[in-house]
Amino acid sequence: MATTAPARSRPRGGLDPARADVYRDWLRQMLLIRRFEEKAGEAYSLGKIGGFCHLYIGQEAVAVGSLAALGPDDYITCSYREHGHALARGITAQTVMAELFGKAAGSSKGKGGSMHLFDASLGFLGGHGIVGGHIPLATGMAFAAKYRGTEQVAVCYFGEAAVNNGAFHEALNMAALWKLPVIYLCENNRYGMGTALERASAIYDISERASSYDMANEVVDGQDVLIMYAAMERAVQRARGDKVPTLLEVRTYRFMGHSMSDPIHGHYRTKEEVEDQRKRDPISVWSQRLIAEGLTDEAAVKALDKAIIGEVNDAYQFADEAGDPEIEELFKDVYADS
Amino acid sequence: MATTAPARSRPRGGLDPARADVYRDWLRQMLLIRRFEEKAGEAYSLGKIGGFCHLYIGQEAVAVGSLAALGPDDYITCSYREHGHALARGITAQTVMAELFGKAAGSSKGKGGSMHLFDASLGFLGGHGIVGGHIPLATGMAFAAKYRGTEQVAVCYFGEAAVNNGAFHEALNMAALWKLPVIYLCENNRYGMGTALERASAIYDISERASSYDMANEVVDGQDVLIMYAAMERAVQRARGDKVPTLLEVRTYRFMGHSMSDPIHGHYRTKEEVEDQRKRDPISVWSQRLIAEGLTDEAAVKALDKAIIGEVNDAYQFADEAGDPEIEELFKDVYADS
Amino acid sequence: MAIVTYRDALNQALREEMQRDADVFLMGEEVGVYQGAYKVSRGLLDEFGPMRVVDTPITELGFAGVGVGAAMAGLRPVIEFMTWNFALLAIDQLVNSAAKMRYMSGGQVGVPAVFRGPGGSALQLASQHSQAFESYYAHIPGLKVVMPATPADAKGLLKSAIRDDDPIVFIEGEMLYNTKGEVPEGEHVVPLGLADVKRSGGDVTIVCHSKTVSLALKAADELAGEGIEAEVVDLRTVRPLDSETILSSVARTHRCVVAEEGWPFAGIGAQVVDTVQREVFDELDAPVFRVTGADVPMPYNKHLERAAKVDAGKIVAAVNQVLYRERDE
Amino acid sequence: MAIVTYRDALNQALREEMQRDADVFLMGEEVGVYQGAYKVSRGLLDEFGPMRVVDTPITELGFAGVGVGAAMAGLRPVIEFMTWNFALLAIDQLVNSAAKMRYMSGGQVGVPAVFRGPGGSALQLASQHSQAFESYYAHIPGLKVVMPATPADAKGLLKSAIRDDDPIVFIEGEMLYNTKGEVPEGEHVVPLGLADVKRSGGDVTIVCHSKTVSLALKAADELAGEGIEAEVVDLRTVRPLDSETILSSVARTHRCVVAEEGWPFAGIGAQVVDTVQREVFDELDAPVFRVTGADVPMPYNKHLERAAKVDAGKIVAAVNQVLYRERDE
Ligand SMILES: Cc1ncc(C[n+]2csc(CCOP(=O)(O)OP(=O)(O)O)c2C)c(N)n1
Ligand SMILES: Cc1ncc(C[n+]2csc(CCOP(=O)(O)OP(=O)(O)O)c2C)c(N)n1
Ligand SMILES: [Mg+2]
Ligand SMILES: [Mg+2]
Repeated sequence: MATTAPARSRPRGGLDPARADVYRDWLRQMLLIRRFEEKAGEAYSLGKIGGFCHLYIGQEAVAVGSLAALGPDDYITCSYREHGHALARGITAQTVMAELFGKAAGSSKGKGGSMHLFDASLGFLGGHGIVGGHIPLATGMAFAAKYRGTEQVAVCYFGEAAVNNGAFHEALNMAALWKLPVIYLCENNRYGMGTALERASAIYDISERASSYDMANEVVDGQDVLIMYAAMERAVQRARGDKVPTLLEVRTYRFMGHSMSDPIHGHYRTKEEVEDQRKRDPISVWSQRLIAEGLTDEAAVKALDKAIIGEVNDAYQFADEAGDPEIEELFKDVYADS
Repeated sequence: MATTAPARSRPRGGLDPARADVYRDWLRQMLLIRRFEEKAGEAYSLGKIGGFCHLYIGQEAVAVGSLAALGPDDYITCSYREHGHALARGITAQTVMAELFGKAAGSSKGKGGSMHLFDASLGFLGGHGIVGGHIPLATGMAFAAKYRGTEQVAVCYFGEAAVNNGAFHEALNMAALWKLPVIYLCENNRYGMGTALERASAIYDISERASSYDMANEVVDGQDVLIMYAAMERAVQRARGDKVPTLLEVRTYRFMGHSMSDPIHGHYRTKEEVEDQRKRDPISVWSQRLIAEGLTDEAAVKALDKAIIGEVNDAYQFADEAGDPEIEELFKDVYADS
Repeated sequence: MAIVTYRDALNQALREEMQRDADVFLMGEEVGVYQGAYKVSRGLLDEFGPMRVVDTPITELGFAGVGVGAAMAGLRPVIEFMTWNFALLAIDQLVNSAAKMRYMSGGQVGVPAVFRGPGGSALQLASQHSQAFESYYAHIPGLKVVMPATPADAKGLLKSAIRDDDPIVFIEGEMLYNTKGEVPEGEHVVPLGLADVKRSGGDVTIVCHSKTVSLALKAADELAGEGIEAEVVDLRTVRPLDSETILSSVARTHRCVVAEEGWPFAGIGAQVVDTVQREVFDELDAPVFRVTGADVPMPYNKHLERAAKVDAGKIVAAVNQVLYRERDE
Repeated sequence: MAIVTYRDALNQALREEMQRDADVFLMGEEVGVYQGAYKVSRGLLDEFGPMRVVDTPITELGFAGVGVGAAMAGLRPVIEFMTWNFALLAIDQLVNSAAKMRYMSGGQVGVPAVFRGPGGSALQLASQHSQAFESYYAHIPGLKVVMPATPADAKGLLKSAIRDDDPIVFIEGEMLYNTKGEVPEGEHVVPLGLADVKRSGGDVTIVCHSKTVSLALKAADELAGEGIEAEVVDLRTVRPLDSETILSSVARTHRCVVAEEGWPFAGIGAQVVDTVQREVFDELDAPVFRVTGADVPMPYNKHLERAAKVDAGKIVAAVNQVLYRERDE
């Protein structure tokens, strides 16, 4: 069994005390995602959330660390496992939870649900449900940035199972050929549903796929938010400064089942494996580091967690009490004038 | 401007006199293709052949050298530029020409035309018209060979423009993952219609795409039939013996336009470039080599050429006089029982 | 007769055909180790091993093409799409390779492959995961399209499909997997191309397939309470369309409603309407009405979703329309 | 008015819209250096440069998605498919991304992109290169489908399509590029969603679009010689369908024939039949008849191909059928 991350990119030295607020905020964001997802799981079991619901627990450092390196005008697209990215980008817990509940106050007016969170004002251009389908979309957003001569970059989050799909290949070739400011961030959580990476890909190191396009690439430890941030900063610099794309292979792990209907372990992975991986929980990795470096303490973390649990409970209550969309909404938003 | 082939794989030493008949037959096959294509072009101009017609002139050594390394039970699939492969595999000039004329005596009863030559008895499973579309098909044929435990290999011929397509990527990954006996033979003639390789692919060396799948690969000089044969022999050995796939990047050049409606030079390449490339005409390369090594002489080549011109003229006449399919054929072959 | 689920009926068909014919294999995403995304292939990997139950990468275009190629080489692949929504990525291989191969090879090369998986609207899966694409495949000469509504038909039709020499699009009802019904044991084969009258009646014909069959039966029950006897014709095979069964029913009832889960524009129902009005025009006492999914991408919210979907009430309303019947509620 | 070809009319529309709006760009295979596979984009690379006239690799799925993404970011891409046959590889991006984006984002993100290129049957290009897929796109809520038959409509409709805020499938007639007609100079915009009566007549309505319009006009000429006055309704926009124009014509003529190049099963014509028989049932003096391409993959041989295609004679025959007219020849 392979370990999560023989990371090529470790930051040197200690933390920068001047950035303590930022570091603590990363912890807050990761905790928010964790508590939000736990609550979403609960709401799902109660039938408040329907359809598919893919939790992000275990991968929090990836969204938080990488999105921290972006600017306000940048474009973001994700797969269906995007609650964490939406929250880290700044969509409120209330709005995300309301969308999961299918309410009119949700980020997509209750029409999109868990897999299709959007906030155009934040450049958050969707959760998408077709594996690989949004990789060309992000490439198009980067094309638009280049076309207009803006400083924007586009980031595309997808799982490691998507790299076998033709859409990945076609998009990366165009991005490299045309030198587009795009970052392909592959969240390698080792499984696509029940299929281990090595049973679906002829090579183990996803990052090597970049060589087919002469594209910059890195393998990143996705369980360490700072490492993630640092790698993303380099990728953003390449995109914004050098105007070239990057493929980041971020090694992480999904602590829950693929979706709410999939058990945490069973046919395709053992209980031991999951328990082993849980030892590198990104939240404890980071909170322990902050405590060790004296930038926070146990009590503060506890208090923070409590506040976040409150925030998430509020979001739940908000979503639960919020209204359904009017039935006329059924025929709206099909066309610009409908 | 790049030259055709900085070949990695040159055969060592001189020719093997014991194989003189084989060598001369290669010359015969290449000449047959050349004269056939010239005649097809003529027939097209006369309106005897309709639709698209993609000539193979300049690339003859690729089909002849590579097909010489196959056995009778192997599977072959090609793109729409497949007259040469059909002839080299042994479909008669009459049958191929009749198909181009749309006649009932054609290899697909006149229903397929230039782009869809088939002869199932020879394992020749088609000319295909969707760029990249037949790459998964060949992979499936190799899967069938492995499934049944036969010694068959499957060969897939496609142009260098197809390697950017998702179908290529998806198929190669599966072939490598599952260790299928398949040879992907990319005929890199430097252009996909009017698009030079380097304007469509982020990397110049197509063979490097194999590294994304940990697949064996070679760059081959496609203008030298013996080099082509030797490389193909190695690939066949890997497929039949070691049961693993190979990607061959074969550097060649198309002397004619993309199809009959495309001028030889113009928007996308210069007259000088074409003239320069014509200096390495695969037929003169080979005939001169045979003459130099005393395995044939000018007079014999002339006589051979004359005989072939006769054969091609016969094929033309056969096709011209052959009958159209009965009109009832329109509704036949849609289903097994139709 | 045993009572089995639609899911298990499919499983039986796969198992029996794989036992019968060594050329039959199953390929798709999660069909093996994971036992199938919808558990249709449960147990098959254990029984037949990894060469005959093949897990694929997420490459619908690629593995559909592998299936077509294997069929060209004489095997009988059963290719599972996790759902037909994802098969849009592979449709080129179905339309341009599978459907055309026999014709463009002048009859030399057939493609005896079955492409199967769930289709139709699901539960709160939103726009990209809740679609009915049967009209896409039924449009194509060279393909056959099979859509069983009951466990017995699921088993019997899948066995026929696997034995058929042409490429088959076999669309299972995503919402039908848990439904139960009697399934004859052992060799139970339902021929392709034959509709089935699931309920007889003389007042109106309801043409339906897959999920809408149970809705039509429910509507017919409701109508029976009001003295209207509806005949429910389950197409079972959408292409070729069994016009004979449809037309002989309409010729008796003189009224027709067509129900389907998909969108209205150029759906299966449009084709049924075309056939009915042309062939038995003089028998019709009213225009043919259709009941379809709403002409919108599927919304996530459950109330909107319910409003978008076909239900028995909408079928009853359409029947009332073709009967020129005011209904007091 | 200037006489220009359908090809040049399209070229004018592209050029004028690119001049008018810097957000409009053209992307596709061979649109630039090669001047377009069918020369629709001739001269545009020179005028607008490589950032606005973008040659792509042969990656229909990829560049269609790039177009959708660029449109999500506010540009107005015109994405050329070399032909719509190849667009099957990209249809997931049209159906699952472009058509759904506005809806599943709750109205936040539109996709103002035009996907264009030639469709319909060609000349001896055989099965994979000679197909009509308009019913696929017209089936989808969220897409609009535009299919001009004349140079003037080609120009005016393409300009409207580029200015429209929704994703448009714009299918040009592969056999129409060389046809000539009058095209108003300068600002000539034809609104989407309106059919056009290309010839008036009181005896029968012929509904048609794209290539079949000229065939219907030819058939109408022939019929006029026999005293039958046909009204020729050119749909121009297939989705949304201009039912009003169709129905008001049929309400006057009481007879209707629908012609299209595509296959019969669940084609555009089936939808027109559905609409007509439902909305003006009591006005119909005969069933609606359809003329379609033969229900087979397109054969290469030119005699078989001719037999497979729609022609004026087949339209005349259908008119005779709906007129219950024996024809002596
Ligand atoms: C084209 C397509 N095929 C299949 C699916 C079904 N599916 C949804 S998620 C998934 C696994 C994806 O795994 P990965 O890309 O690693 O992302 P993760 O779920 O691990 O975040 C599959 C097969 C789909 N949504 N789209
Ligand atoms: C999917 C698809 N897109 C576009 C085309 C049109 N087309 C036919 S051949 C061709 C160029 C292919 O070039 P290459 O693969 O290098 O093969 P070559 O013609 O050089 O032998 C194109 C774009 C097609 N047939 N299929
Ligand atoms: Mg994964
Ligand atoms: Mg080429």
